[in-house]
Amino acid sequence: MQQELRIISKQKIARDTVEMVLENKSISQVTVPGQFLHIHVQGHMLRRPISIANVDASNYTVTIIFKILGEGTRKLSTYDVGNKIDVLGPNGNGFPLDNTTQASTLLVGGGIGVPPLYYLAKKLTEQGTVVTTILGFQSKEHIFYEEKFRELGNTIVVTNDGSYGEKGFVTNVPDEVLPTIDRYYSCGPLPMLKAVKERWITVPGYLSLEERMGCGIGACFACAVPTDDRGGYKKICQDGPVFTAEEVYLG
Amino acid sequence: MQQELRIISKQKIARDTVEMVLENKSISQVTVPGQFLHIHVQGHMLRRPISIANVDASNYTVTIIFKILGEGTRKLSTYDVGNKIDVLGPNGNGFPLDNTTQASTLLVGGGIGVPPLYYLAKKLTEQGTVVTTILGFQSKEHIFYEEKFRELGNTIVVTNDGSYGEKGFVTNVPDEVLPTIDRYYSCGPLPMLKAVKERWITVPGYLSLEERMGCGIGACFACAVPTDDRGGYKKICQDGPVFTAEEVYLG
Amino acid sequence: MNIAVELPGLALKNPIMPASGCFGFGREYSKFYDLHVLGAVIMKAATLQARFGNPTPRVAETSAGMLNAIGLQNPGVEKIIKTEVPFLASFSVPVIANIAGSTIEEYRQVAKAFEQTNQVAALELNISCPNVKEGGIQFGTHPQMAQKVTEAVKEATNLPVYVKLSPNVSDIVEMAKAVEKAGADGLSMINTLTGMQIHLASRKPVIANRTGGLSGPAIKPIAIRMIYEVKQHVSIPIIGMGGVMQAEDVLEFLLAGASAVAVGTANFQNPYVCKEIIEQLPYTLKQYGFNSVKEAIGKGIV
Amino acid sequence: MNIAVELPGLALKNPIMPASGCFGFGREYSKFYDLHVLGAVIMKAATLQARFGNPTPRVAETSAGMLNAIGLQNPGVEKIIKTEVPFLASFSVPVIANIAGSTIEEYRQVAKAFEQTNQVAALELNISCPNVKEGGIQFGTHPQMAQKVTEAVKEATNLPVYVKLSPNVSDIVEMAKAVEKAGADGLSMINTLTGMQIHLASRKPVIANRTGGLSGPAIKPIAIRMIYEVKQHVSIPIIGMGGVMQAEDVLEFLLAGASAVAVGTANFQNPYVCKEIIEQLPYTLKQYGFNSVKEAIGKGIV
Ligand SMILES: Cc1cc2nc3c(=O)[nH]c(=O)nc-3n(C[C@H](O)[C@H](O)[C@H](O)COP(=O)(O)OP(=O)(O)OC[C@H]3O[C@@H](n4cnc5c(N)ncnc54)[C@H](O)[C@@H]3O)c2cc1C
Ligand SMILES: Cc1cc2nc3c(=O)[nH]c(=O)nc-3n(C[C@H](O)[C@H](O)[C@H](O)COP(=O)(O)OP(=O)(O)OC[C@H]3O[C@@H](n4cnc5c(N)ncnc54)[C@H](O)[C@@H]3O)c2cc1C
Ligand SMILES: Cc1cc2nc3c(=O)[nH]c(=O)nc-3n(C[C@H](O)[C@H](O)[C@H](O)COP(=O)(O)O)c2cc1C
Ligand SMILES: Cc1cc2nc3c(=O)[nH]c(=O)nc-3n(C[C@H](O)[C@H](O)[C@H](O)COP(=O)(O)O)c2cc1C
Ligand code: FES
Ligand code: FES
Repeated sequence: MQQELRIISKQKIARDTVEMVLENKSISQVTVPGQFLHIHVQGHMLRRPISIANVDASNYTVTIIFKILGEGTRKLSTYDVGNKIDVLGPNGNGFPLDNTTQASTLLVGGGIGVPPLYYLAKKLTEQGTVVTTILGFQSKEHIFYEEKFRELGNTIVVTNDGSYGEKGFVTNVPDEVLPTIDRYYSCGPLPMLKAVKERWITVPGYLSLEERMGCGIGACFACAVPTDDRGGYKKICQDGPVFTAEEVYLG
Repeated sequence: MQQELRIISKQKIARDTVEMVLENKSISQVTVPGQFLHIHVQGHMLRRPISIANVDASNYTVTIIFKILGEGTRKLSTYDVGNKIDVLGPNGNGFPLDNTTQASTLLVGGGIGVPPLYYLAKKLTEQGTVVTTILGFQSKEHIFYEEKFRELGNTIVVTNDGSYGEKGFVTNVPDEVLPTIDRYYSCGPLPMLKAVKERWITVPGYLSLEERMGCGIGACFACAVPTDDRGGYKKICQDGPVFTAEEVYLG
Repeated sequence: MNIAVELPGLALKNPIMPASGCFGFGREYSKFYDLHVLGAVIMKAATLQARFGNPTPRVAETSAGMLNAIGLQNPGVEKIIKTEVPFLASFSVPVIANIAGSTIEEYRQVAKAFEQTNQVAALELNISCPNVKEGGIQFGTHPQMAQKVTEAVKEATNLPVYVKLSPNVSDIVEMAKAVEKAGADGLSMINTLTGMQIHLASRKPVIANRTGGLSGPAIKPIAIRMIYEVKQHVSIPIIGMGGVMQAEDVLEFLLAGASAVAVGTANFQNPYVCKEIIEQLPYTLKQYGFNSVKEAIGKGIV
Repeated sequence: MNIAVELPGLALKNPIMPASGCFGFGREYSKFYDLHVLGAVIMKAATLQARFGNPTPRVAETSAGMLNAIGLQNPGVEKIIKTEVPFLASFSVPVIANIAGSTIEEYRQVAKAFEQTNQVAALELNISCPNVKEGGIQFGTHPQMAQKVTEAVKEATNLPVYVKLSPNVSDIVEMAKAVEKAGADGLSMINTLTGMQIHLASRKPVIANRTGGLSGPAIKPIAIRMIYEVKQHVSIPIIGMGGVMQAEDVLEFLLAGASAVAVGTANFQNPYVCKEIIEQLPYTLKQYGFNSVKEAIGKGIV
């Protein structure tokens, strides 16, 4: 579960956004969409949780996409092809695929919440599920993987500043342009998840949550999320990061 | 005075001992034997003082030789050719060459005190001074630069464990095998310097001292050495590391 | 090489144990290695009732350390005894229960509850948790309070009691002497130093609780100093902790006067760290000329 | 961008100054850059008589920090006034004299001496040096003692007095209030935390004085927490310090409630650090939405 993964490609795919393809036998065979790697960055005390964005089981690779946000991701972005990354994982539960192939499914991703949805979209379409994706980015320069999502289904991109697609949030996309949906999956910042949950309140949905983590494996209680307002909780790193929309209390 | 020096060669020259040749215009032009570089090692709060072991003014290089002792030197030893090292220097005063060319001069070096003596021996012989060198190492495997010293003059190597040359300390070398000396220069651990000072008490000598340093430039008073037992002191990093044997009080 | 060590109520096959709150109740780490290799396990703090803890974020990273303000989240002593203690005991490794409370009465009751199971070898009295509103750190910064709670727990139970000291004090020796006088069988030190980090973009503390406890290598020099000072003034043994990352650190704690060593934050970076330290320790001891753990204890005191 | 800030007796063109003991009397760093760029300079501690200080080694490296036990080595106040103050004053930068003593009388006399020159803008009362046998830290860990020495110095001089607090206390707010009550014009915080490192091979403390003061990024979270807490309970300004390495750190100190910021240990790693921070600060302030230093002070307090 703790392993060294060799970087076999590294690419800047958008502003401050890096894609790395990592070589690993075991992780590439077992990963479920939505799981994450808990990555040790040299000189940093705590590991960084980064979603698995794609898996190529036959070539034994996993892909991560991360945004350079602070010191840790900045340092990680300096790692070169051939270097190894020390990871724990795959951690967390991942998205349940619910293989009722007829379902019309909506994926809603914002910013650094987009990566895990790509592998999810791939897996869903593989099993025949029809996927519509809404992706929200800060601006045109931050957009990545748009084409890749389009190859898998209808994809709508919005930006906060309107520099590409409609201006606004993922939840501003009007009903008219969306199919009737039976289920949704979402990953992104908390305010976005709240808005998604509210907008599609009648639709069964899955949310992938983010929180600052310590251990990343369920031992330290850093990442507890309330399941109600009466003291119930789940651990994001272990019980999540994916939860049904009802089971978590987003405050 | 703070500069980045590119590593142009790196070589293991003895057990736990690394020689690095660094490229730099200004330092290579001004360095006096016995001066040191104050080296920043990534991830370390304090810089490491390392003597300049050789200078090639025409090729703009300076050479350092260091022993892997703790975390800092271990990390430094992982730097590769092409990497840059952040240094302050050349720091300190250096050995006065006293160009009375007839003098018969003894150099006495122990362990990591050997490196600065090499550049000194070169400079002394260049000006026609006859040099005899005694070098002390822990064991055969730790010996370096023996041949290079031999090229410059009579050289006697002793080891603590007797695995090469005579067994014992640099001060055990009998008078019979030494010329009459007019002056000595010595660099090495404190107990060795004390013994050297005592043995050649009647001969004018220079000692290069070592101490844990903070700033390395004279501001923090970390490296004070008493000049007597009445409160007088000098700063090793600024007034030294070289002192006349009389002016420092070795306790 | 003999790395066993004997402390009141604890016959440890080696001096290494995970620190409270950094290993949960062992379940997660048991997937990485067999917990039987450990000298002991210190469980996460137990309170009388279940506690949800503080709002998130609960952790932040600092230079060579981290801040945490978990807020003593735990399922309550009864549930711990029913589901967690038996799990840990199944590895036949001594289990130390870390207990916390808002009142002296709560400490007593939690202690009593643990005594009723025969699977807990010792108690660690957490009088130093900086992350809760009442109790916790008040007990840990006033010698009289510390003395009182220690006496009460000693009276309530026959289990050996290790009092975990807070470093957030002007005079650590005074605290140590107070709890020794109150009957403590040993000391555990140090808990975290109260710290804060401010998030520049949001202009507020990163940790929702505002302050959190600083742990990790950043605090090791403070831990070493406090143990060194206390060791010379008490005759009860010390379980040392604060920034241990590798076997060399363990030896430094032993030299300062600790008889055993707990590893906290390092588990998050390297889940195998306790096991690796245990494997390395004999070589490190040998390298520095020691033939046993016991031989090294307090040897750095000059 | 206005990065000037006004403190009692100190009209600073920017809030950055080297911390006491980490910049000597400026001579060495003046070879790296023109000291005129600095907001102010805090000189190394002055005592009445010359002091040689502690035996060496006096420093050790720790994770993200260092220990020092220089022991207040200095040539004595008279010599400092004669040779060092005029040198620093020649850069027309406000000079702050850090003063230390073993007795209240010594503090008074040193303060008086500095007042006689008109080249010192303010005094920083070092009641928190952990590295000397008498005086120093005792004054800094007992509120009554701190109050007394502050009163005595205030009485002896008309110079503004900044009292430098020790973090080695159970209750920093109590200390701050005591010296405010005693008439302090400002606070300087934090000094170093007492720590120790043990050298494994020689089995004894690295620092000859055994303990030393811990500084550097390791202690920043403690400094931020203490300033954040104190700011809410006093109305005198705070000069913040502890682990500042870059302009972002300065902003963090401002947000926590500091009005100016001193840089210590970082100078040893990067002799240009103060200058670089001063140049970077306007951009950092702007990046986080501030139009001046003043605007940021205390803005992180929630
Ligand atoms: C389950 C999960 C999956 C994630 N997947 C991705 C992904 O695929 N791509 C991506 O770019 N980002 C992802 N993130 C967010 C990513 O973890 C943070 O951006 C990253 O940790 C920031 O580290 P830093 O060193 O750059 O920032 P710093 O601010 O220097 O980090 C300081 C500390 O805060 C933590 N931290 C800061 N921001 C966050 C955050 N938003 N979420 C969690 N921890 C944070 C860091 O891990 C570190 O411990 C994910 C987060 C979680 C919880
Ligand atoms: C003027 C001078 C010149 C030197 N020249 C050389 C040289 O040419 N080659 C060489 O191999 N060594 C030399 N040394 C010794 C060298 O500085 C130390 O071996 C080195 O700093 C050890 O660092 P470390 O990280 O490996 O050890 P650590 O133990 O990890 O270092 C911890 C701290 O202690 C300091 N320290 C530890 N040992 C020494 C020591 N013996 N002297 C000074 N500081 C120490 C380090 O600089 C660091 O601040 C010189 C020392 C001085 C003062
Ligand atoms: C996330 C976290 C949770 C902690 N919880 C507890 C606790 O419940 N009880 C306790 O006594 N100490 C607790 N501590 C303190 C540790 O047991 C230990 O004393 C401290 O972290 C110093 O050791 P370290 O530097 O090895 O982490 C906690 C520390 C961390 C980092
Ligand atoms: C080598 C050294 C010497 C110091 N000398 C003094 C001093 O003489 N007077 C004083 O008040 N503080 C002294 N300090 C404390 C610093 O001024 C500062 O408060 C502390 O180091 C924290 O800041 P930093 O982390 O930026 O170094 C000294 C610190 C160091 C590292
Ligand atoms: S991060 Fe430790 S429990 Fe989730
Ligand atoms: S190392 Fe600072 S004065 Fe010499």
